[in-house]
Amino acid sequence: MIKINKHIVSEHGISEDEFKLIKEILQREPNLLELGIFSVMWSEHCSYKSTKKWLKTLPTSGEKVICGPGENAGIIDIGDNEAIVFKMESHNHPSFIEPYQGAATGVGGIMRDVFTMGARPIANLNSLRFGSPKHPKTKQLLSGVVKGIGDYGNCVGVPTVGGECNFHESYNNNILVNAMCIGLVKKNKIFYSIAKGFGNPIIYVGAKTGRDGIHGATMASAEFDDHSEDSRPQVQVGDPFMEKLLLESCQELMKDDAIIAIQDMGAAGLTSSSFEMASKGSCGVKLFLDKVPCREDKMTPYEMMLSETQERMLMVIKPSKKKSTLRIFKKWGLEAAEIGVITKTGNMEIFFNNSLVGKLPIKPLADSSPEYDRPSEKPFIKFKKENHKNFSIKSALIKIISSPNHSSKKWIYHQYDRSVMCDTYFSSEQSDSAVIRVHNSTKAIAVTCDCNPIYCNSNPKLGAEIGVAESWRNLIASGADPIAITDNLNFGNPEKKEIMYQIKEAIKGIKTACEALNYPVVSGNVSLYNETKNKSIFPTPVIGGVGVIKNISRSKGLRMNEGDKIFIVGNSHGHLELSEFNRICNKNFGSPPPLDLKEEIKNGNFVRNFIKKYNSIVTGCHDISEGGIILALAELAIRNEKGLNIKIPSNVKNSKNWLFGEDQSRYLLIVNNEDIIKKVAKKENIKLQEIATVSGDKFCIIKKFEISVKKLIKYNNIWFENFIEK
Amino acid sequence: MPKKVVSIVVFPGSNCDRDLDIAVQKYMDVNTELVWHDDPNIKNQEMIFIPGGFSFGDYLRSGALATKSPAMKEVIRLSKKGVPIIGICNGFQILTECKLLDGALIDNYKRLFICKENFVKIENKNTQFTKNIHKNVVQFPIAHAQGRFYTSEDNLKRLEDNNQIVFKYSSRDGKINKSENPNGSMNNIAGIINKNKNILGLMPHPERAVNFSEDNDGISFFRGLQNLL
Amino acid sequence: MNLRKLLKMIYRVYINFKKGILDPEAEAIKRTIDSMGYKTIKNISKGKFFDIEISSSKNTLGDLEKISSDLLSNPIIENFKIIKK
Amino acid sequence: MNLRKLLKMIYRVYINFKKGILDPEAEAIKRTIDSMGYKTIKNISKGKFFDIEISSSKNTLGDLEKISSDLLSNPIIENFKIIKK
Ligand SMILES: Nc1ncnc2c1ncn2[C@@H]1O[C@H](COP(=O)(O)OP(=O)(O)O)[C@@H](O)[C@H]1O
Ligand SMILES: [Mg+2]
Repeated sequence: MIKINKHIVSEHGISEDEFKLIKEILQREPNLLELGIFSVMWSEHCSYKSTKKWLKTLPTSGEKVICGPGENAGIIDIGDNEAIVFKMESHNHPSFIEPYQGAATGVGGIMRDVFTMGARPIANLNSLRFGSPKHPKTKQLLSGVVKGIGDYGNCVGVPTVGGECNFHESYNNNILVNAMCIGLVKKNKIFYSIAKGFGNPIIYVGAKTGRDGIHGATMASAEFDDHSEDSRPQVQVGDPFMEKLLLESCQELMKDDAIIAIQDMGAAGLTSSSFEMASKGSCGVKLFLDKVPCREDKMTPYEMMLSETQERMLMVIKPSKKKSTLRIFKKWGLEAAEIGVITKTGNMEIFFNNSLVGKLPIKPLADSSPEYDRPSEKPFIKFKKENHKNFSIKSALIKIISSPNHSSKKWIYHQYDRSVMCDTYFSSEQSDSAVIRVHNSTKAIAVTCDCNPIYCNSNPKLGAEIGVAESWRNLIASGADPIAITDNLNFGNPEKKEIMYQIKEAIKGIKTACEALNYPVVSGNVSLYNETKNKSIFPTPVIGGVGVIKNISRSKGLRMNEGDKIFIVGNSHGHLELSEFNRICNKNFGSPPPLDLKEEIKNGNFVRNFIKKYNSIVTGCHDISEGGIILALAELAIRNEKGLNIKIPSNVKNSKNWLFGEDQSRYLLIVNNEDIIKKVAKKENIKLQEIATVSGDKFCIIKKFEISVKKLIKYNNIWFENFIEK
Repeated sequence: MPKKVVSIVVFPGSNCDRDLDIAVQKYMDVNTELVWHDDPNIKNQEMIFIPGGFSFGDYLRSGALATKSPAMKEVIRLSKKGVPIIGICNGFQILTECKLLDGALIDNYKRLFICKENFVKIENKNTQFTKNIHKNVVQFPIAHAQGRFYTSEDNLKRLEDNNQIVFKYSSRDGKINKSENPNGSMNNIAGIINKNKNILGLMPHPERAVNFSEDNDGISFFRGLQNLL
Repeated sequence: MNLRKLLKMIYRVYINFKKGILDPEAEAIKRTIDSMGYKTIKNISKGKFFDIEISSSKNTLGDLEKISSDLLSNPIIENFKIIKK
Repeated sequence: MNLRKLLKMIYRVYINFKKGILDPEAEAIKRTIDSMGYKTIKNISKGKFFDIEISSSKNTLGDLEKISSDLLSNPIIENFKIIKK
């Protein structure tokens, strides 16, 4: 038996204080197995010890919320006995080490979180951040991650309908791969992870357990050091075929009322799934590890409890349904085993070779998991002095649309099956949010992922507020009523005061915006320690928003027809600080544009109601965000392969500021009747400006310049082609 | 009169079976029977579909492992009796792996999965599967990683001489050139038929082109199959 | 050494593309190698192999032949070769 | 035989999964072989190889090592082995 010493304790990422607490809980020294279990349960990844205190402040309830944070995923009500289950999760560290498998298993993990609750996944999204395109690793990471996401979702047969992909040097050694999944479930067929019923069997199903990712959960919470690239890390290989079998067999099993509780084995595998189920149901568990299906010889209890082999599920079922359950798994060719039983002791008792090898009290372990109020301090942001450049309007536009961040992402989304399941109405290149029909109905769901880390770096609170508002706006532009969000908080090391400041401020920002917009947080994920050699990523709180469209025929995309008029809804002040325009000019300082949430609501409700009431007048809608008015217009021209005659209003003093400014709360509405919109806007006291007419095949700013749309398209496609092919 | 019944063979990794089922029922005005891959009997032998997806994960080669399923053995037997059989995407791959159709479908030229809308020219309108489609060029999405049709030069010539090439990737107005070839297929081939003209395989997905608008081309594809029954 | 071990044998089945089939992967690798500046690499081709552990029977090789031609390789595009390890 | 031909050599680089790494493909193939009724096949594992034609230089092996570890294989999940053909 290995003697637990200081070294082993610290190897497990457990502090001295935490170790003391462990001894108090157990009233003795833990053995290695028990220590391992504590270490994963109390890791940042599983316990949220640095953020719990702040996450609790988020608004999580609302009229439409069926299940908020705390379960595998959040659930909202969309009427007609139907509900939407969704969550976002990060797989940042694994994807940096092995981009293909890391990203693939990230998609697999989030889909399991969703279908565990009884839902059928109907759409996947992803939010990706890579380092500078000049960084030697970027190309390979990009290719691997995109292929990994595509291959996994494509094989399972869930459409990958959208997301975002950006490049910035702060992610050079810490890329971000955040995957989001949306599922559809009948309201009376939702499954939870609350274990119940003494004597009920615990069933294991799915892939056999190997030595994959042991310490994966602790790895994800420890800062990278110089060696981690060569020291053989534990990467998991994903098996999307196995996932498909699990999905279909669970769906079949859920038709019956066999399942009492169900939970996927994600981070910290068997340990966290069994602990969470038992802790939620306030019961105890006996596990018989000899029964666990293993892929390899001589696996120890420590390895079995900590393995992160993918594509496994744990469930508590009714004893009377054991036979039929096993029959269903057999039909799908899956390995299933009864590995334990629910008890009333409140303890987790682990048996191996007929002896008790570990015994832990479940509630105390879960309840006394550490919660820190780490010190924070506003960072001082230094700006390098750089040579500013200047551009004409035309050359700035070309520069922006052919830059990595604003180039066409065709190369990416062509690798994603967007049309499987036949319910994708708009994938995210066709509309501000992806629109997915609720199968067999006229309803639809709109989904989007958003974050602007440049804004968040300068002002994390305002940046996060803008992220929430932008996702709200994207949903409205697609014709949806925004309902709720999931979030994925990606930050550096919380033990540093400046990072803790960013985290707290970003959460405050999310809280402020969500409260104002009546847009609760129903699920989420936190990824910390995204830093290498002391250099942290920009704060990146990604927001995944979900909205509902009552009638799919009223959803809007980036569409326009010859002769249509385009109007700007909202005030344009010409805020250029931190804008795309300033960034290409090498001006990287300043503050994000101010956000007035009252105005956000007012403009948003105007657009929302106008689309609903005057559906046939509105050809399309687009929000104005990065790159300002001009980029929003150029995107419309490129998307539709149609020309625009753009007239800058006569009272505009500085047309560069006006065209490229990134003021918030604005939309472009494309309409085929100008009188009605003018009348309604006037009545509702909404700022409305006519900006363009759809005409011909040139993108023309009157009295400034013109360029053929064909050329714009070429500029828009060129970067990815060159980057990948070379 | 009771509706006729069409069979759809389902593998554990099929994922276009539901979409196909819906399209077939709705536009062919028939009932369907989903045949599980390990069922050696196919009761309804009027017509058989092999759907798209990733049968058995598409491990080894797409469609290869599926050829050993009991249901496929039955499909092979029935094919000899002239039963009309259509394989879409993975279904096409399975049919070539079973040698019911010529050639092989290998990695796309750029070695990437590709999903996009595509135009497809109907090269042979004299087949029982295509004679009722009014248009010459249809729009069907594609979604595959192994869709590059390959066969020997001799075989290719035979296919052409026998009019066995049914679909080719084309431009909107039916031009067939390299720039419209999404995956590097020989001669832009998107779908072929066997010599006896009862087995059709195609990579594009007509069952995904039936939604949201009444003039989507998948609808006329499936409507056109009605007369086969 | 026990008897069971003796009876087990490992065969390796090599599979590669037939001549004349374009292998874009090998080509892409070749281009990358060129761009990395290795001047001595003249040509590169790709294949796969399976190591198959078989408990000997009368028809070991016959079975292997059949599995290789029937399942592991597709004769339209690939060749195979079985070698005892 | 001419001189140029003499100077060319072919090396084969074998690549396979490290021990303990899940190989879902090999498992799926094994299941199919089982279902086909071959009882003698006990185990199957998979790998790939590259045949590399190289015009000899001082550092042939060094170059090959580097290409194999940097490009052909993924050292996180795979091993490689170079053998002269
Ligand atoms: N940033 C956040 N905002 C809201 N809820 C969160 C956040 N992070 C985590 N949660 C919630 O905490 C719970 C545990 O999440 P997580 O550990 O990611 O689950 P999993 O076990 O699937 O990995 C989930 O219910 C999740 O929705
Ligand atoms: Mg979970």
